[in-house]
Amino acid sequence: MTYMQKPKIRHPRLKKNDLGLTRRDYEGVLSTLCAGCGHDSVTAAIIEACFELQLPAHRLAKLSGIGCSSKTTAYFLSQAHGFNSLHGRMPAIATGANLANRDLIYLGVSGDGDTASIGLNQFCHAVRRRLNMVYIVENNGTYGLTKGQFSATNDKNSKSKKGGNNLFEAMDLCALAIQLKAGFVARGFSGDKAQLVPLIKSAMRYRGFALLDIISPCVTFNNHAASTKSYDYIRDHSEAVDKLDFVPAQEEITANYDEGQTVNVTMHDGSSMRLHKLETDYDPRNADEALMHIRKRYAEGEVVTGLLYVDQEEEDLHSLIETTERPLNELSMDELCPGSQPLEELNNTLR
Amino acid sequence: MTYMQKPKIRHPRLKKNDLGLTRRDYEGVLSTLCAGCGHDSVTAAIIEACFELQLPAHRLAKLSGIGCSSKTTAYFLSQAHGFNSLHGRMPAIATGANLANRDLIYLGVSGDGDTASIGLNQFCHAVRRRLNMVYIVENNGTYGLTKGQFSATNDKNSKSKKGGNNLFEAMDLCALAIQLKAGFVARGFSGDKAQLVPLIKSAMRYRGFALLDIISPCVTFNNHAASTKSYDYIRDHSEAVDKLDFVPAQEEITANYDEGQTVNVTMHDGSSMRLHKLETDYDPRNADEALMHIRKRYAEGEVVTGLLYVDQEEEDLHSLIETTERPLNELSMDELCPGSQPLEELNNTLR
Amino acid sequence: MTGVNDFVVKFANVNGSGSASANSFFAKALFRMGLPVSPKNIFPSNIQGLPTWFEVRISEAGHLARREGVDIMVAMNPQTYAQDVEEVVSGGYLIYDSTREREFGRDDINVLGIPIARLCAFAFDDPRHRQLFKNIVYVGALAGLVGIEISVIEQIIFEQFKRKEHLNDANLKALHIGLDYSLEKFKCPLPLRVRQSDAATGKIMISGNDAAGLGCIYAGATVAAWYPITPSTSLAEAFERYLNKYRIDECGRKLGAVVQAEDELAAVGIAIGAGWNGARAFTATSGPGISLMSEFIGLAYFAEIPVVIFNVQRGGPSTGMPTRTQQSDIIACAYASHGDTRHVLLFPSDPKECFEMAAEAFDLAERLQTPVIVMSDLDIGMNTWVVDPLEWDDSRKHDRGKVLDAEALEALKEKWGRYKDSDGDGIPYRTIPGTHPEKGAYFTRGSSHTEYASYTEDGLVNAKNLARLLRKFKTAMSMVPRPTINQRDENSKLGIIYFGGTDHAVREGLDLLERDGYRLNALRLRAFPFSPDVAAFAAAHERVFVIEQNRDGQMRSLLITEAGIQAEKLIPVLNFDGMPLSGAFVAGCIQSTIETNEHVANALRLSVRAV
Amino acid sequence: MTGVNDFVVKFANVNGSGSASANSFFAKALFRMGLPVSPKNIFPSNIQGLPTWFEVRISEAGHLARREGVDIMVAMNPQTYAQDVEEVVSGGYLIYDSTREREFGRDDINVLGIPIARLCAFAFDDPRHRQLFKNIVYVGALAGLVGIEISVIEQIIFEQFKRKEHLNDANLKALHIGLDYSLEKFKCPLPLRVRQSDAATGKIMISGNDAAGLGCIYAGATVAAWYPITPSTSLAEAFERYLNKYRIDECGRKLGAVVQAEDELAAVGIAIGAGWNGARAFTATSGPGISLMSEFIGLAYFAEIPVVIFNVQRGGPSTGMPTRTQQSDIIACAYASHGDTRHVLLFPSDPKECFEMAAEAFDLAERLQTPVIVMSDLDIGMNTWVVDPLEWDDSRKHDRGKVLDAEALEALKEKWGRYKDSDGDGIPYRTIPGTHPEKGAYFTRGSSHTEYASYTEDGLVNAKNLARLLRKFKTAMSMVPRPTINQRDENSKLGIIYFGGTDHAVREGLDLLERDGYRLNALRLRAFPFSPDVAAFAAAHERVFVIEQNRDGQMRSLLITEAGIQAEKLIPVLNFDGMPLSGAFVAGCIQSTIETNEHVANALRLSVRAV
Ligand SMILES: Cc1ncc(C[n+]2csc(CCOP(=O)(O)OP(=O)(O)O)c2C)c(N)n1
Ligand SMILES: Cc1ncc(C[n+]2csc(CCOP(=O)(O)OP(=O)(O)O)c2C)c(N)n1
Ligand code: SF4
Ligand code: SF4
Ligand SMILES: [Mg+2]
Ligand SMILES: [Mg+2]
Repeated sequence: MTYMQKPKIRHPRLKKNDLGLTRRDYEGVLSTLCAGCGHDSVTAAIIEACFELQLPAHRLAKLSGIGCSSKTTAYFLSQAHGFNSLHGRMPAIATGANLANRDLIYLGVSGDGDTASIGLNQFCHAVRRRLNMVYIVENNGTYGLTKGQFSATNDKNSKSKKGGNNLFEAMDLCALAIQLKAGFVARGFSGDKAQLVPLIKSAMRYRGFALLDIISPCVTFNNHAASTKSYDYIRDHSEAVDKLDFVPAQEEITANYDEGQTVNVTMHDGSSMRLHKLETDYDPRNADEALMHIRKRYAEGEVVTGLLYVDQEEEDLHSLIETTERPLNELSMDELCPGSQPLEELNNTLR
Repeated sequence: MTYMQKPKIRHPRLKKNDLGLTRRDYEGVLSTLCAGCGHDSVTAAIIEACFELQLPAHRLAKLSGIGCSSKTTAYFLSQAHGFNSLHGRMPAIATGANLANRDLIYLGVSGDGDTASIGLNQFCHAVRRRLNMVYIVENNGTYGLTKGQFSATNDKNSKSKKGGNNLFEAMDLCALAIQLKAGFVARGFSGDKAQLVPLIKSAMRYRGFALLDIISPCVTFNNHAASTKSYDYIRDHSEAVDKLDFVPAQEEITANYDEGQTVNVTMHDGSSMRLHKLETDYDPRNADEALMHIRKRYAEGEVVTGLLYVDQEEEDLHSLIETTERPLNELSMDELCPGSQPLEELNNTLR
Repeated sequence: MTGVNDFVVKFANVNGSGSASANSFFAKALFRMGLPVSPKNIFPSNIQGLPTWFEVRISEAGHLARREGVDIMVAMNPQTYAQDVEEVVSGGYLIYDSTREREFGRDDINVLGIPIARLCAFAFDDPRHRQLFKNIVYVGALAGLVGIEISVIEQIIFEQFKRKEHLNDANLKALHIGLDYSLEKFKCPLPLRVRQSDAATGKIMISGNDAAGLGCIYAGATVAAWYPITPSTSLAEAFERYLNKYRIDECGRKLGAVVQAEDELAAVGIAIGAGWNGARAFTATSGPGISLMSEFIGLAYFAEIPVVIFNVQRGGPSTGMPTRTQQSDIIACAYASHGDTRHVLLFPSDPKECFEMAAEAFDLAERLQTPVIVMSDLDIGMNTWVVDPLEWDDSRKHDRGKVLDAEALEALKEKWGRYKDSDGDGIPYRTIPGTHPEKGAYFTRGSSHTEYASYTEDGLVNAKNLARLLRKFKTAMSMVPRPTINQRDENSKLGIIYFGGTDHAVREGLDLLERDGYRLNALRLRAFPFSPDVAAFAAAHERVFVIEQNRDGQMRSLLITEAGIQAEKLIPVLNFDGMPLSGAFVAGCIQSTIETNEHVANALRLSVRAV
Repeated sequence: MTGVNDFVVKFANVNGSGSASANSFFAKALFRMGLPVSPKNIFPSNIQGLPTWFEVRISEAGHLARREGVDIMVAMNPQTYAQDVEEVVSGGYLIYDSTREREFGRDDINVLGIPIARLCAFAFDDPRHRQLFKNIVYVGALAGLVGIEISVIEQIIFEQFKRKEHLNDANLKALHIGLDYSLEKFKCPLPLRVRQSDAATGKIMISGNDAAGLGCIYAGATVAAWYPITPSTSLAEAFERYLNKYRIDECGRKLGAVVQAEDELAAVGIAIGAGWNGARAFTATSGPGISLMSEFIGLAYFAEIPVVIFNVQRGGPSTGMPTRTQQSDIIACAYASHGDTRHVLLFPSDPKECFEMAAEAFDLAERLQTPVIVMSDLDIGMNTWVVDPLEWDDSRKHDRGKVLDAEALEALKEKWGRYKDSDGDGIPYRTIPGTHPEKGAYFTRGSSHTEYASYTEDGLVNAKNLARLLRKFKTAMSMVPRPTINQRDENSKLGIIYFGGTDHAVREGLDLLERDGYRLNALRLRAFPFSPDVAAFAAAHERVFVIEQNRDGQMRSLLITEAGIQAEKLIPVLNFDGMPLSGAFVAGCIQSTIETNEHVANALRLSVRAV
């Protein structure tokens, strides 16, 4: 079956931005994710951010790998070209696309499986090359699309829907990115739009590699926290029917809390995680401190959210390798092909 | 042509260890590396360490990827099985080998290209799985075997033999490994055997993932430091002949210095790097401090050597996934195959 | 449309709604009544909210292939009403949730409305229950309509929920709501109905992945490394499940290791590392994974390391159709990796053969010291099939191949060479790390090497080694499972070559053709390299149809180049829409070719004359 | 052994000793004297201290293939004396460093001892100079022995060192030490000598990788992503060099980007990302890289993204022989990736064609919107060849294929579909991101899709799209470079099909065969898919030899399955020892087949009768 385009009925009352576009204009095809999936909330935040930024949608390119998260690039900005590439390989596609045309905005959406497992190498090297892009990880600690295996960002000792126990330490992508000298590193929570939208906007304005690690609960295979509470409706049922084939529609999990606060967020399966929002006076310009902050809070069982680190020296791959200011894909063949005369001269040097 | 086995003449005066073996017994085939290559010094240190540890050579398996560094596994411990696998893929081979037989010692030798580029993903995940192995990176900041391209551990702004300038930040494998929760993390210098041999011995005794990042200068394409000194004999000559085909025999670079000291080590091309040896009272049990120590010294242009971090909880993959204490490759088929009776029963449950 | 014990029921649902379990209860109940059934799950590549179908063919005659045309459609998904209604054969039945009544615009079918949502709303309070038990309600209704003994379903539900009484009760309640409604409102049973049979007596129901995972347990595999990918995931998961069931030592520790790797490159690398170190090891994957594994497969070929790879094929190329079936990785697997390589492939046709070939694969991999790829597919792997019970002969010896242990090394007279062909069969002797303090150590590598495993850049030495590998591949010909031949008519000059999960479709196709007066012989390939039987079969026929589920006739290409069969002789019959094959498709293609292709017609005439 | 302007000199050295430069001075000097030369560098896979050879064939007749047997051996490596001495033809010469005199045990050759080390020790103080200039000393001596005008070498040295006078002087000094010694001690010139010629006048000397890198510049490629691997590295490096030379804008910034990727998966991914975004982009790699790239190649095939891949082939399988040549990735490239895929391949035969085909490849990739793989090899890529000067027609238009720009999008009447076959050639229209605010955006993916690029799980829609891709591949047949045909005898029923760097060897082989009375026609493949000319050529001959440098006759397999040529007709002539092919090998294999194979003999008889 073919996915449907959302009906484009323009409500005259819908608010327009300076480009004359409404939020609707920033939408994409209908989401096919599970009702209540955190990824849909992220999609909404991206739409909001683009609307507020007054972005001409076609000047943005949407890139992704494979996974539930990677599907979401189809669910926003229909007027932007999208590339749903291969599992774990979005960074390479983004690098090539960016080299071809430095003038577009590159927004990559990935999952934790896509980034922290099969795609870890490309992720790390995109960071290192200071690729000018926004890299969003919709981090649910699981392989949603392949039905709930643990990912490398999953917390040690949490339980999967099938009852297995995660034996390995979680990989913290923000800490990793800071260690690898990413330019902009932030963490958000899908249910906290108040924090998320501004983060996405800043990331889009940043020149260089901007990582947004967004905790985005999976309603179906959610297993974020180590909670092993005894009453667990969904798990009970799904075991019961012996196939993980009943996914009741869930509400999106939201969290609104202030800077400097810590909240307990309850997941769909009844487990919980503790989010800590950075203090207002936190200074994100110091990488050492950012790293330590993440590590210390983590040791206390908390996940820090907010803009963790920003390198104010906004270098990007193009400035490093000194490509021309103009998009390479707009150079004419006449400019690119030296022509017969230099070839004659070259022939002479080869004699 | 076929590599030659070193002649096994037993000097009666050679010192023997308790197994009755001399250092010679821990050697391998003749090295085919460039004279003076740091990797050969590491080989010598491995031989020394195994000799001192009184290791029955056949109880060790030597694993490597592809590169000059990866070749070295042929140059020590002829009586041990060796596996020179694919570029960047040694960790997978090591994981499989280790799963098959938990009782051998697994010594992996890799290069910085092999580990920090093509092999980064496998490296990170081997760390995360706490694979019980010694992972040596013979780190020369370059792709030796393919003639001198920059590797990801190369310092920003250093120059290659062909004159190019490295534009990207160096990746610090020790910091990365600590961030990923490696069990044992140390840095050494090929020319400092006094420090290196004990580090190798401790790493071999450690149960869990032990990283040894060893600075190992490449005499041919060495470009460790950002030095751009004007007189540079080799570079001058090689440019001169327009092919990088003259590799004069060099002396191994050595450095002997005390704990807590910083030395300037001069490379073959006249450039230099600053090594700082950890203080005697440094406590390697704190990951946060180890990370900060590396980062702070790095900011000052120094590379710290020594045992940076050790997690005293020696968990390894086998203990995590709860495999039997016996090597899997020694279990008899009788033990492994349930036989016809249980199959009958299973058939019944499938009716 | 047919009658008693012979019809097709299809369920149209939304995924994530709990329908898969309910539908499988239905299929299982029919099976328990002694009927061969072939459930096919046609699911989307997402988790919740998209259309999904479940087709069950009931065939007392044992035809387990898909049959096109639906006799009873349970249309639970308004999104797909239009296409679902269209599929119902004339005279067939459409069951739908008439809580909201509607017209379907077909007079030639019987529409049976059941107000399922309303019934559930009355019966259950919890909104989730109201949702979930809709599935059970229609199963109950169906039971009444087609005449399933309700106790059979009750028993199945009981077995499922025995540890959860409240669920058991709720399920039974829903079941009876449906049953009662249908008995009351409709004339039950319909002409399309079931009767107790013994056609499936003694058989079992199992999926190919489950059987293959179990086969690995029986083969003594101890190391599994994998990366999740549909449709292979459940194979690795089955292995792990059976490992936990059958292989726990006194201390509660496992006699085996399963690692979810970071990607497919690592997964196959781990299996190769373990194979090198003397464990039986495998990985399971699907198309994209095969592409990623190809560098490592080349290494295992050249360094001669046993490893078993399950390729549960899905629709290609690229990400393709991850939830549809194809047989389109034949070339990619036969020649995986750059350079001159050739790999041993096995082609199971059903779950039972998955079990057997899984076990066989490890013997072959160790005897031949090379990768063996088991070419399953989504249809075999993920669907549940009715097959004969699995068997294991306790006297069977696992053949570990030519491995020298410490004793054998001591006893050796001549100088041992890891890559030396001492026996003339191209297969050398290997040793396992740690075996002997002084003997048998060697250096494994993917670069060119001498007989003694030393590095060499001598092109002739290397060429000699490559030639030996060819010799070894030739040896493989006589070791791999031989094809099965279905000789229907000695005089027939028309044949069929096929392989894998199309077995039932081809057999049914042969029957249909025979009914129409065409008798063809058929050969089912079970392995590559091809046994000489294959060329002989081709030689005995004038024209041979090659049936495969891919676009490019990949197996036909292999038959031409590797079995030396003339291209003109081999007529491609290709299907690549991702659905399991039907007998009618096979028969239809062949019949129309017979009627339009003069060479085929000639061959037919020859056969007739011979009679 | 032959005489004037026709002989083979071979240098046996240790790598890292500076010999490669000196040896290339020698070859270059001969070339400057107007002689076609074919230097072949036979080097080990390490950096320093292992045996390395440099072979130079001088052939005024223009035979640039390798010729077996060495006329003059410059044996500088005691490690390999034994095998080096053996290679010298009877009556040939052996030059060695007689500082330490020794016997070589052959009376049938002339041993010329030159105390090179001693001469250097006298002349130079710096121990490194003593080492380095040994190479120049023997070049000087050779100049005297074979009669090279010394001023020619002096000039070459001068050009090399013009910026470094002290080196120039030292080199000249060494050169004359060697020259003087030989003139004084030996009867110069030898019977094997050179004379000024005009056989190579106007030609150039260049390696295939250099030419291909330059070709990419001329093709307007702007993005190159690569990962170092022998023997492809120098291609990417050449592109970067020429980029810095020809493409710097007013601000000193580059009109192009080169990225050394983290691995081959990333390298090809970057090229694909750039190709999708409207830049001409490529990667260069070798065997192992192709294996790693195969998943991405499948994506580019299915999502229809132009990308150019240079595969500079080396000895496989696996790591194989990284510094030896083969043509053994044909199957791996033609069908790279899982599922039904087929890729366009180009087969350059020499550096000039590398330049031309590099340029052509980008046009093809964009016209066909698919990966195009240029199948070079180590011999073509890394050795320096004497070829005609490179040409560029300034009136040539780069063909960007079917790209809709903003205007075209505005002008569109019907609904545009990214994967719609509006023209019947299977090639759809594409758009580049950022082109138009409202039109032309689409969603690229590797999963199954409709004509309008929406995701679909409808198997028939997908099958239709796959069938269109086949149509597109058929279109490719008429777009790719046609084969060249060397029709030597209209009546001959024997033919040869070959491709790539064996061109000179085959042509020399044909000459040798003709000398012995056998006249064969030859067809050089230049691309896959095969143009209909190929099948026609096969049809016109009874037996066709397929010459290739691999073990498995990979091209022959393709010819059988893809060009529909009967297998019996195609006789494999295989060479896979890693060395460039010689004409004698070609002629020898064919002649012995003619003499032993009755079918071939029959074909020959047919040809003769026809005359
Ligand atoms: C090469 C390859 N291997 C495996 C897969 C199967 N696969 C699809 S999505 C996925 C994991 C997705 O997990 P994540 O990135 O965390 O996304 P989520 O679904 O959780 O949002 C996998 C393993 C694939 N498509 N390609
Ligand atoms: C898949 C693959 N890509 C590329 C290569 C070529 N290659 C061989 S060694 C090497 C780099 C080695 O660098 P490093 O690991 O740092 O080792 P070193 O030689 O410096 O010790 C590369 C790129 C290869 N063998 N395989
Ligand atoms: S499975 Fe999880 S991640 Fe995927 S769509 Fe459903 S809720 Fe979201
Ligand atoms: S090239 Fe460098 S790394 Fe390689 S052997 Fe020589 S000195 Fe060592
Ligand atoms: Mg996830
Ligand atoms: Mg290195």
